Amino acid sequence: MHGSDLPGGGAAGPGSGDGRSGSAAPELRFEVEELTRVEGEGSLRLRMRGDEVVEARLNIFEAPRYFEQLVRGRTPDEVIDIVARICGICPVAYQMSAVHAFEDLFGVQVDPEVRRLRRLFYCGEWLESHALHVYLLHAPDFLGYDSAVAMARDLRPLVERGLRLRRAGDAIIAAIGGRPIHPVSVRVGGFSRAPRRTELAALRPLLEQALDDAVATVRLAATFETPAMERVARLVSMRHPDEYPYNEGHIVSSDGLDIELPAWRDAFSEYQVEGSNALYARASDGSAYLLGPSARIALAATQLHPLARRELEATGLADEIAANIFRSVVARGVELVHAAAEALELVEAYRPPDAALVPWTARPGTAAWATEAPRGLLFHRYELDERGRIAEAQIVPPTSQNQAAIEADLRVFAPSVLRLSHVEAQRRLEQLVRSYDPCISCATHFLDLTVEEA
Amino acid sequence: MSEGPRKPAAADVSWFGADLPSAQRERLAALAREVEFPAGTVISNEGDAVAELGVVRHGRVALRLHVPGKGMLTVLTVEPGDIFNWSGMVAPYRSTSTLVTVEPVTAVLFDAMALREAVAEDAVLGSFVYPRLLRAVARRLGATRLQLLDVFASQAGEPW
Amino acid sequence: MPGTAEATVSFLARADLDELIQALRAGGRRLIGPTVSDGAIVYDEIQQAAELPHGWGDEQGPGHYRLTRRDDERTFGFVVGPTSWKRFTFPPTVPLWRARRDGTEVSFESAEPEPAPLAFLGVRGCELAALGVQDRVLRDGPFADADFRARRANALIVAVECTTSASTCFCTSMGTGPEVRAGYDLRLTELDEGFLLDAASDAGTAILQRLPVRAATDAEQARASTAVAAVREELGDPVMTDGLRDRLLANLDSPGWASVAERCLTCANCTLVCPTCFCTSVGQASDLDGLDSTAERHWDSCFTPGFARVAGGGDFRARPQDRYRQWLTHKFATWVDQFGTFGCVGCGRCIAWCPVGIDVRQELAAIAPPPESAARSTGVREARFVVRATAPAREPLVQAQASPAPAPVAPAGTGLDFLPAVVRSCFPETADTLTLVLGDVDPVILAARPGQFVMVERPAFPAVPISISRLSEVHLDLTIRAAGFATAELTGLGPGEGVGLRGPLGRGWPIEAAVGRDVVIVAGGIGLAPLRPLVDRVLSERERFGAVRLYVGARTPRDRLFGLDISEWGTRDDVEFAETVDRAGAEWLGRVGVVTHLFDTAEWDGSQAVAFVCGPERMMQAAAATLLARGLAPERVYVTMERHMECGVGLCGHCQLGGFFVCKDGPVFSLAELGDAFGREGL
Amino acid sequence: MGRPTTAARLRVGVARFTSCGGCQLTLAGLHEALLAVADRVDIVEFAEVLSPRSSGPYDLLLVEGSVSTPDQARRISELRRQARLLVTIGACATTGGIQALRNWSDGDAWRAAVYPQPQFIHALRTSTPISEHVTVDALLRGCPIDPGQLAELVTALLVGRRAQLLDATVCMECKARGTVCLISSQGAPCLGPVTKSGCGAICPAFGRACYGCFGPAHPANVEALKAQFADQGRSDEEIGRLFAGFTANAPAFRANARPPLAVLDQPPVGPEPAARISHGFPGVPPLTASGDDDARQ
Repeated sequence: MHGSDLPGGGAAGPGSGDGRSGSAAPELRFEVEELTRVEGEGSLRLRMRGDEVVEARLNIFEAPRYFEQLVRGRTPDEVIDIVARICGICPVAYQMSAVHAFEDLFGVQVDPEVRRLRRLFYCGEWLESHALHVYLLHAPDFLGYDSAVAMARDLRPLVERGLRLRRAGDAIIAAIGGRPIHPVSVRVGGFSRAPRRTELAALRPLLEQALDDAVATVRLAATFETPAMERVARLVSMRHPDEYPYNEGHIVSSDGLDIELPAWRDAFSEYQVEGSNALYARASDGSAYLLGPSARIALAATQLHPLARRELEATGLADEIAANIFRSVVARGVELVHAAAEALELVEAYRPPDAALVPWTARPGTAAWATEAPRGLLFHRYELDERGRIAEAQIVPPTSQNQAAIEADLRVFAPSVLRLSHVEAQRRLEQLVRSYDPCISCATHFLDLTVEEA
Repeated sequence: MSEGPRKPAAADVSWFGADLPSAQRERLAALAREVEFPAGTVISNEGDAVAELGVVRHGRVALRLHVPGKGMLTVLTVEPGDIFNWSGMVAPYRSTSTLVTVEPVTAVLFDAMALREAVAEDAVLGSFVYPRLLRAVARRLGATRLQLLDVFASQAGEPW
Repeated sequence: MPGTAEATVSFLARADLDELIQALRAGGRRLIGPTVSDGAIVYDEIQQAAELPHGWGDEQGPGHYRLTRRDDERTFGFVVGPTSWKRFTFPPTVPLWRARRDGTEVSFESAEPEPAPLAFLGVRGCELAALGVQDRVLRDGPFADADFRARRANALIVAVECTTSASTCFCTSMGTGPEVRAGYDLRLTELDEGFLLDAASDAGTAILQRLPVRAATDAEQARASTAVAAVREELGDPVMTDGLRDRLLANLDSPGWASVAERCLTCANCTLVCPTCFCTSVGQASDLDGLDSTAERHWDSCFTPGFARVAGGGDFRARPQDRYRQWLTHKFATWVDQFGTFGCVGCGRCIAWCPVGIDVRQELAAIAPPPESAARSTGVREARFVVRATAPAREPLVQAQASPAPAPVAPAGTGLDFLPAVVRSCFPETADTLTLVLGDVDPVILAARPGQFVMVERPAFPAVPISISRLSEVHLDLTIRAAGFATAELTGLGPGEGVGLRGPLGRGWPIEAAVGRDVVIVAGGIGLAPLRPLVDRVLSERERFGAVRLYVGARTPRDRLFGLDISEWGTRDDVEFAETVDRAGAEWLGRVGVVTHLFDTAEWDGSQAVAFVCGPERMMQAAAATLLARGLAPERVYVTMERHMECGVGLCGHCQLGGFFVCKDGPVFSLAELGDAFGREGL
Repeated sequence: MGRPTTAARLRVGVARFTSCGGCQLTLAGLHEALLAVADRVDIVEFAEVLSPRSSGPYDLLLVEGSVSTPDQARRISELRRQARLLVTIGACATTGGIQALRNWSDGDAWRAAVYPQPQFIHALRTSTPISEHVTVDALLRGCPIDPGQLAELVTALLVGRRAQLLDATVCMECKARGTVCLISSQGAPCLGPVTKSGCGAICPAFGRACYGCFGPAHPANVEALKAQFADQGRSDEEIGRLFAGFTANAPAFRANARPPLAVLDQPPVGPEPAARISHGFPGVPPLTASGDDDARQ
């Protein structure tokens, strides 16, 4: 049904409208006023008549913060501090997309050790973000609890494992950036300070433990019972010839797309929908697409760390991950293994860079880049004026790109829960949404200055 | 209130009449009478016209104000040697509080109007009486300021 | 090397410097010395000579510090950086004690300092002086800081004479440099080709003997002396220290304080880079149940908002100008009164590291200008950080007493460790005040004298200073008003529950000064609590005193403390007792009015009397004025001052009042001692 | 009154307003300690972690985020009625956050600039701290808050004592840490001397100037620091942007902040915060040092 169907446009779907058209079948409504265990404020509305989905809508009512306005007139380094505040879960991703965009425009070549530090930095964020989602938000769905707190009463060691993993991620980010949330050391040209060797070496015990915990996570996630599900959206992620995608590579898709990172706008665009404070994104052909762990595994598994690939193969779920969003929890587990394993190697090989920060000069023009946030491709685009200040900005987070796919999947999945009790059906629908790890604070309050042109 | 006979010596009872020249002391004594009040006597009510200025010899006189909802509050007690109804010497000659004896009181009273006339005629007497009045009122003013600070209220808290 | 003719001076070739480094590190001793880090000379651990800042110099000015490249390879060609040695002798954070609660039982465990042996390389004259100043404050007083003492004893000092200077230096004025005269184990003076070296201790000699040195030639020594003398010449004498103390204290009301406060950020940097500043606060960390807590001492500063805050948020130094005045007058005036030396050694750190470049030398000149006539002496001056001034003569209260042992001289450890005691009973006094009767009290604490106080601690709560409100052979009473969380915890205790006590602390009432004299006791509000033991003592030894007059004031009849005692005092014919309240309902037949009215028109003659006053400071001011008017001598009117207390033994700096620490020198003072510090704003 | 806790377990809630979620996630940043806390209190409302919801009452309500929509303005008053102790956490809740920079502009113009169809967006002209809408009992500073300070606040509440939050400038922590001052040694535009302590002086330790995310210290002699920056040759425009950060809307910074797109010299001032920060339970002394009272600035 995708392609012809406007994502999120259940209301605009053919013959559906407000649902008053024809049919006598009683209307079934599922309303989740405020989605819980997702980052941010959003609601879910599903209206069905018989097996027909009249409306499937993920509304985002997180209050707007106007970040594109906030960064206007600012210097690149100020932007790095500001955009981190878009999200408390993945601030590193925002800093990374921004810093790479600027360095690309300014022609900055950072020290190779700095590049490795940035990968380590990203490993920390994946560990911290995936651990939070898998253990505190998502696992309760599969194990039959309504929260990790309730789960901890029966399965304390499990929750402790999740918290240990998060601690490991936090520790990496803090060692490099000063603190786990909104780190302070990322600057155009590198880092304001590079950690001492001993400071990173101190992370080893934590990371060795994290690796064990991550492996255990995959094996646990593989046992989770999941509803059957047919993928409707295409998969999109970054891919790099030599490494699992964090900061560099190309944008590729399950149907053969392969473009440079700055060229995101050639293949995708954003638009706004009433009742939502977020902007949706869709491919130029109007189709929905899916970002994130499942997409990365499907498109870049060959670059996974051997340990992670081994665990992935052991599950035998590689194909299902690509097809069934409920398996994203396994994908996150595999990426936890990758992040922990690569982090260990980076820490052991680390030696402080000769130049933590290389000098640069701003120049006017367009700075655009994408990196792989825990939830998927995060695209930044800035127009700089002749003073090197931001004239215009466009920030496209993964969740607003996934929103269309979420709604498309809702439409596919909804009929399968009709036979269940209303409560159970609603729980399943929420679980589906949760499987995308939507980060609504990210998704909201973004602007596309090209809308007028479009 | 039981009237005692007029005693010229009455004026000597306190600092108020002390070390006056004999002529003025005679004149003051002529205006004075010693009175005994049983406990609980209301000497004057707030707002009353004040007929007599008093000096406490023995006992205690409470100066009270009525606070609606809280009843009568004592803001000061007049102890032996101190004066009451000084407002009898200052226009509009009305009592600024209600005066109640809280125990048997012996006091020397001076006819306020007569005393005012006397000090008006006799500059020497005036030069003795007014500074003494002012001293008594100033002492009360100082005390009132200290009470205003309510120094014991915020006491002995601790910053930890 | 001036002043060391008799000492044999050796020469160490530059190439052999690492021999010295390794000799110092022998036996597992950690060597701390200058390194280049983050654009400054920072004292840090050193493994080899190569890590020293060879060829580096510095350029300093108000709010300004930059490393510079020298055109030679001098190892000590810079002056002092942002670090001072106190970081190693008096670290930013030090564990103090651990407190635990198990049921009703409480237990306390003081931290045992076990510092690793250290060697300090490159200690300058001013820095050596600073260590000496902190010795006096933290080690040589009646109460010693155990951690500091241990660290000092474990530190081997290699001093270096300055052959270069910065524009911020004024050691010559403070008499602390550029020469190094005493207090070191080894001393270096740098020449282009190497170092002159001599030892002043066995430890130093032992190391010296292990080095490939030869005797220094006269020529070499002459060149060294000339180089150091040149620095002295260059610096001159920028601060006129003669009479500085008196000039500063005479200018407490100078408009200069307000104008410097306009620039001062009250950021505390000056106090934190200062090598002698020693103010600290105690922090408590506890588990979620409050059963197990540890107390840590951490650096604080007289510039922080809470530093002088007391009772119910009252702040004795609320204005920035008060805080700057406190700091500057302490460094250059009241420090002399307290410790017989200036608190400043002229290292200039507070100038270079003040973010807005406030220069103490200029502020001193502006606020306490030297008299025009004053002749500026020049040339070598006696090292002045060793005793030069002495505390102003004041009646040695404690020695005036026949018995018992005068505080603060007390059994070792007294007042430094918490000792458990048990609540025996509780007597509500007013709505929010109650008296705890404590048993199982350590004899040392029971030996307290009237007017002394104790620090009271419950695990997980900050220790609170509480006056002793009654003493007996077996019991100790504490009367506490629930005004905060810590006091609420204490007033919430029931019989059988334990508390920790540290004390007895403070000077107490100088009862002996009243023997054979009339005694006047004036109490206001909860101020009666510390006076009750005094009354008990006076009445129990009634015949030793003349007339005894006891005046008590309270807020309202409901706020009166110690009802039983009051009715007893009122009935005694050998005591003139009077009480009053500030306001009352019609049912109250007693006196209403301020406490001073109880005695301002009384007949008695005060010329021979001794007065003891306790209450809110403003009430004590009124009482003092009245007492003086009644003929009492200021030397014989004693008041108790309230200030923020944390350590109770004069080591944390919070309770400073002019030249006193209220906890240790007070809280009892005579009006004569306090002088115009009594009731002055911002002290 | 000492111990605010009752015999029953404390009911704790976490509410979110306009923010990035980082401060409430700092609870997860307590790691294992989070479970220890959960053992002792009932976390009854925490939408981002718990599915069960509760509209109160709460013994302790942690509020993250600023008020920036009409709904939020209504909601915070309701939550205040349900909360015995309301503690705001983070720069958004205590000052309005980075999004408060819109207060210098004409908010409607911003909305129009950001969204192609502004009529879909329901937002207030300004982003304001919780304390401008309801009484706040205590606050934690920072963007984001410091996990240690959060742990101390929770511990203090459980034990029934005053939370010990250092009330000083960032310089205090910088010096304790042994960091070389960036102002004197590099002439960096560091806001540390006028910024409240609590972060541990992270930025200078990582080689960059403090950007004031913990908000103004008190007192904060901003004028004097600005004068120093000007002496270092910095333009008014640059100095104005230094203060236009994550706590720009805090009283002591507001008058000095100049966001790039500002059309107003100063944002409209809300209700005087003086009466809005109680620092404790009614009739109980401050839960945090009264030095934390922004109203003093």
